[in-house]
Amino acid sequence: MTDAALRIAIPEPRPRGAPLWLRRRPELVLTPLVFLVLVALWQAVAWSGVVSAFVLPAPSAIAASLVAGLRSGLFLQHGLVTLAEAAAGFAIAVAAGLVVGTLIAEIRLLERTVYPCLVAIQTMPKIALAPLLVVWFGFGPGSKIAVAAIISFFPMLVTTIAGLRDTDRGRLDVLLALGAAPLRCLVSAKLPGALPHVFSGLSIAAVFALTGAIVGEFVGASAGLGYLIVQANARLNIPQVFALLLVLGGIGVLAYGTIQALRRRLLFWAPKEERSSP
Amino acid sequence: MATPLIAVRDLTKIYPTARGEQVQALSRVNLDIRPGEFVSLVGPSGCGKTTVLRILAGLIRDYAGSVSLRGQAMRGPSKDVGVVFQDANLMPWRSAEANVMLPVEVLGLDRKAMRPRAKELLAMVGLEGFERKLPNELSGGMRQRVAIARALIHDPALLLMDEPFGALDAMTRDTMNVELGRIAARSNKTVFLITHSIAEAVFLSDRVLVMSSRPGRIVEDIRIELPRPRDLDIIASPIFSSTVVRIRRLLDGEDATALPSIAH
Amino acid sequence: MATPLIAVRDLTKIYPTARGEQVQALSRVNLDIRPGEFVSLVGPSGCGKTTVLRILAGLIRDYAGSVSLRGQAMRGPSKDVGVVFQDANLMPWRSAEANVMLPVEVLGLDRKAMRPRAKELLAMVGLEGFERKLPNELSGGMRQRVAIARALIHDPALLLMDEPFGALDAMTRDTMNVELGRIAARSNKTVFLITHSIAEAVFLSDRVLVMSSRPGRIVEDIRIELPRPRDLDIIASPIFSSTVVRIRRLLDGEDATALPSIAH
Amino acid sequence: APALGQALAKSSFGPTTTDISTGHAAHSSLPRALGYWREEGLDVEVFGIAGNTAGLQLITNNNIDFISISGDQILMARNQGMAIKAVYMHARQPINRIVVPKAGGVTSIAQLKGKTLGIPVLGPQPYATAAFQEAGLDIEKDIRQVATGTGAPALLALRRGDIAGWISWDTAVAALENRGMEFTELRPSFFGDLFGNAIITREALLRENPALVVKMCRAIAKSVHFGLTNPEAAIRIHWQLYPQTRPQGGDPAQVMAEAKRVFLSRFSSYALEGVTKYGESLPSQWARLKQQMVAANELPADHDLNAAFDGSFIDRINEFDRDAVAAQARSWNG
Amino acid sequence: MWREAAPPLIFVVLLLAAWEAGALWGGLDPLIMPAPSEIGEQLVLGFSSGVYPLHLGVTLAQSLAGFVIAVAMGVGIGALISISPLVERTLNPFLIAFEAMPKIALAPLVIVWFGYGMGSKIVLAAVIAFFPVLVSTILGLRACDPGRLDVMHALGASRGQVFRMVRLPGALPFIFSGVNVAVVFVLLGSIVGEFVGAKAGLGTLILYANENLETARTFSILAMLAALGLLLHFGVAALRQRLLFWAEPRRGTPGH
Ligand SMILES: Nc1ncnc2c1ncn2[C@@H]1O[C@H](COP(=O)(O)OP(=O)(O)OP(=O)(O)O)[C@@H](O)[C@H]1O
Ligand SMILES: Nc1ncnc2c1ncn2[C@@H]1O[C@H](COP(=O)(O)OP(=O)(O)OP(=O)(O)O)[C@@H](O)[C@H]1O
Ligand SMILES: [Mg+2]
Ligand SMILES: [Mg+2]
Repeated sequence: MTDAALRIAIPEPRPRGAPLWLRRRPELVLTPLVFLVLVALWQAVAWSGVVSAFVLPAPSAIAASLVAGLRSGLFLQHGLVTLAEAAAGFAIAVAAGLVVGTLIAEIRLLERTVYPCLVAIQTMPKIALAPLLVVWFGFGPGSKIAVAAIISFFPMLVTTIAGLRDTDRGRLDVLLALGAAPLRCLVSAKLPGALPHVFSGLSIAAVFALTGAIVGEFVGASAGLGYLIVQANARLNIPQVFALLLVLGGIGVLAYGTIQALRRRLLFWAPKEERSSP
Repeated sequence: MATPLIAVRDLTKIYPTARGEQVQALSRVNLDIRPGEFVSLVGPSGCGKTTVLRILAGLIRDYAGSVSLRGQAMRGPSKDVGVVFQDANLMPWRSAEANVMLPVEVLGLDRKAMRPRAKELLAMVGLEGFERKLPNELSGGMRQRVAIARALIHDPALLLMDEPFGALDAMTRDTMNVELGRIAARSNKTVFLITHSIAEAVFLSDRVLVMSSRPGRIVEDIRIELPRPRDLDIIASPIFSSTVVRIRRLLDGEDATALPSIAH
Repeated sequence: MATPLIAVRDLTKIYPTARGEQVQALSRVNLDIRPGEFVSLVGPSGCGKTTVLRILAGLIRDYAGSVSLRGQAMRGPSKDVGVVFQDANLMPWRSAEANVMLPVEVLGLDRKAMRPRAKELLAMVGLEGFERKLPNELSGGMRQRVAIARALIHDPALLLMDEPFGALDAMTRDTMNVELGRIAARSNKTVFLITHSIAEAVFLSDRVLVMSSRPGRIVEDIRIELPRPRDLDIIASPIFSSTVVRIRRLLDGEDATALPSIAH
Repeated sequence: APALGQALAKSSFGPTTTDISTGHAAHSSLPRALGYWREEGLDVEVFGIAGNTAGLQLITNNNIDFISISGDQILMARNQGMAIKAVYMHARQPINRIVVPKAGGVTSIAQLKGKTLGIPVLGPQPYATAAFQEAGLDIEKDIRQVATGTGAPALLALRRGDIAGWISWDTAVAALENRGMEFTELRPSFFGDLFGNAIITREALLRENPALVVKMCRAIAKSVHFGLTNPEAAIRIHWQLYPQTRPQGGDPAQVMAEAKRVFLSRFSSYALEGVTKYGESLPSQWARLKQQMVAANELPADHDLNAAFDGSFIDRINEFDRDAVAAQARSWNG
Repeated sequence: MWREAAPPLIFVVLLLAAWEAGALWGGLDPLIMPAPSEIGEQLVLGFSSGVYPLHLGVTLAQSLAGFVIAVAMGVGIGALISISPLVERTLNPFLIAFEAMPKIALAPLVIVWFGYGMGSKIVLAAVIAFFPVLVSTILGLRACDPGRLDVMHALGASRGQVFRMVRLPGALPFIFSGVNVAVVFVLLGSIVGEFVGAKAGLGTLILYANENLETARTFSILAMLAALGLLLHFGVAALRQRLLFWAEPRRGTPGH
């Protein structure tokens, strides 16, 4: 047998040389790399002059604006306002989505009556609704929380219903055979079983709550990243608009990441992919 | 004679299928089970055994005919019943012990007081040391044993078991059989056992019901006249083997000769 | 003697658990299977049988020791293998027939040509008329039989079976045993069978491997000297029963006396 | 007029609002329906764009040729380095309004100290800032601003007393008056010195195709003249081209009366007062605007005003027969 | 059929009756909540004048196109991401960051790139609606039953085959919840796009009606939007019924 054949027969299990942390979490390098490539592309577009700098500012200008905003503490101060609004809206949406979703999934009559109504109501454009919400919830954070909650409620609702529908019959049988009350079935079998679905709702809602808070701020606010965006936009400070969008994107990634971390903790029992995929 | 604990009259069950057809699973099934009795149900795969058990457990409610529990028309599951399903049906998010404790929680019993019992039951089914493992960290047979322990934890008067020992090796199965016989006798439980092992049925039961397939009917009700308490030595007795052969013949159909069999 | 089809050397497998512990499932397992051989593996529940099978099927790759298939280091699943898992693992969205046809589609075989074979196999496992039913419209035993048919459809040279007949009644099981023996002999298949029935193992196998538990080790490799072809009458032969008793004793442990057993 | 069959030159115009109401007829429906653009050899597409910034972005990126936009935004854009220029002064008066409900009894801006005022959307309010400053108030500190949107939510906020007054624009105020709201308008003394908005284009376009500027704006000037002569005809024409802007149902006479109020709230600021030519602007108006913006720190003191406006097209824009247009307007029955 | 449709119909009729009563005698402010009869009248007027059908058509076309793109992209990118955890970890942050940015702020950019017509609205609608599909696809593909995967892996199935035959069908219950969310957000997206600037569509109608303080008309347009939403919703539900016949809870079992 030749050397080459031997080498084929006994393949290297893993590339050697790379440090362990890199092999474990290659994204720590890859993500910044992709980011740099994107920025380079962007900068190239900016230099080429295909798109006006007032529409798409150069990354360098955005970076400068970002650094200035972060240094002065302006972004942090307003970012916390937005974050608080989004978090409150998210919390309300999660609670309401779980409760209403459960009611709809459990009671067929509601599924056929209330659910379509909720779908219909959801189609109302939030921006059109926002001024009305201001009238109802006041000019303070209330209206922004309301927009955030309304936007993120729907993903929670839909995924809760889907999760409860996806209940494993066998597990439910165990409880039913014990004469368990509906609430007990819900708590001990259906809801834990629905968690994988609910987590997709949570992930979507976390990001949507953020956009909701911003939309609420667009309509009227005296603080928050949405307020800063409107101000910067009106003053034609487009680099700052993009810097703020980046900050928002960062918060979004953090929020999503938090939900995923929670998911890994709570779904420890879910079958691990790695186990069976060779 | 005491009133039957379970009385089934003319039970007929038809399943609708996704393609809009109908499958008749049971046709005019009649059976009585008296309190304290140990009754086994044997029959070919797909004949409707699980369907009968699910109806007795109160999990299927759209059937024709009547089912009564303790003289009253069956209106759903009862708390004093332990069920072992054909699949283990464990909650994957609960450890072995927490799975066994599930009925305790559902029935609102004293958790603290019951925890030692859960440990005992797990030890009885040979799972000492595996209390804190999750279901997907257990082997198939281990999962089934957890399910058996779960059915026993609340000491139900009626046990419904659907092939509880199907995934167990010969030795464990023997141990479990003896254990089950002992538990049933000691606490005077009523047991309804579905099994594929004729020997197991004969060894454990007061009566063995033989079911035919498509549609499922009970074709014979055989009283096992072996003395109690029974131990494994009884297998050597002529009554034991003749009963096994008789049931085997019933299952093979009228025209079949009594073939030797690998599986009893 | 031909080179072994499968050669396992010092196979050791440790599972990590959710709680950060480690479970040693296998410890220095050695085994050889020659082409055309029928080898059974028996052992107590939880001893590591399924783990061995999953490694042979190429589904687990983080183990210590070496596994080679046809003289080459195992590098993952091979197309010429049919596996019956401990659970039926059917696709709930496919009808029984479509489930059986799955390997045909995966391996890119001629669907039209294979469809009659799928029907035949379903008939062989006693599921004529159930071709278009969905898995959740079948009984437990029926599902398992679909899984057996699925493992056979592409006529693999190597069959790995994990308690394929666990959910089957005695009669169906006998039929399936005889059928499996016939298929293996006719097409000279190599079969690796995990079973809980010692009688079944002895009846079908050229060799029976006996495994001990925690950690799993192969404690005995028993050649079955019964003539081939075998039919059910062989059960009456003294070699058959003595072999069964011998394995049984091995499993019960050194200190155990040969107890009578309900389950073989 | 171009010969028949001659291809029309494509161009585009963007009112910086998505609500192209009858008040915007002069640069949307009228020049098109009356064929004024076509007579100039133009095929003009009209885009409603949400907001001044979006309009400026699209114009600098060559997506649109002309937009109408407020004076302060022009100066701010120039200051940011945008190569745009005003070519035609459209609204000769500020289109902004500071209004309070008549019933409230407020008659001067100074009385608004400490009150909550509504604005349609967030953003800088140069006109209001200056007006409050004149009254000795700091708009940031001495009053509270809340965004109410336009239309029903604003009316509701006024009715419920959530806001003591409203800072908005002419057509939006007229719409509330149509719903029975009676306002007192509070004007600063410099109201007459300012202007509302102008039509701008890119400097490059100005260089390469000055004729287009004349053609585009002449049609608009004719439309203004038409509309001022016969508002009802102009409104009907607008409704024909933009049927969605016509209120549905109601008494036709009342609907027309209400539409006229909205129409005139804007068109009256197009009227020739103090000047003789459409589009003409007075340097004092620009200077006054700059002064105000410098005071508000929106503009550096050395900002070059002359670069913002090019009045060289005004004469040619006004080369049309006003009487003929007026006659056409008076005799219009569509 | 009738038995299925009756409860929702009765419910809606009761709801409208209560609303009408509230408007008549309950002192509902017509500026906030006009009576259903007035809204109905506006619908009739809008349809008879031909204004509504045109704009309804535009929004419907935009939304349908956006919906198809959103679902295709969501499932497509989700699939790509699920193939390798590396792709997911590398790509996901960008997708999430992008999704967290308010699309209105990006609107001028979208108009620059996709034009002033339906194109930009379709893009905005698709971009907003795609995220729920993406997330649910990723999590659905990940929640795959390991036993079923074993069957495929043991046959040496290719990634594509595993995806097509096991992962995707298994993920359908998840994907459908993403699609159900997308139904609503695609409408919101095209309306947002129209708010930013458009010649036609229900969003532009809302702006006019709102500015004119024609609240009943605003509600009549919202009603059309809701009808579109329900149309899509029930369309998706019907599709779900067809594709997920195997996952529907069997009848004849208690617990409901
Ligand atoms: N949900 C269902 N829908 C349609 N048909 C069903 C359903 N459940 C069971 N059946 C059919 O009813 C018959 C009896 O099924 P059952 O599960 O009771 O059999 P069983 O005797 O328990 O079989 P096994 O020994 O294989 O478990 C079978 O033919 C099966 O196909
Ligand atoms: N994924 C896993 N994680 C952790 N431990 C595991 C896992 N799978 C199996 N084990 C452990 O490995 C041991 C062997 O399991 P295996 O499934 O191979 O047993 P088995 O011989 O097939 O048993 P049975 O006859 O009951 O199916 C058991 O103790 C089990 O708890
Ligand atoms: Mg069964
Ligand atoms: Mg196993």
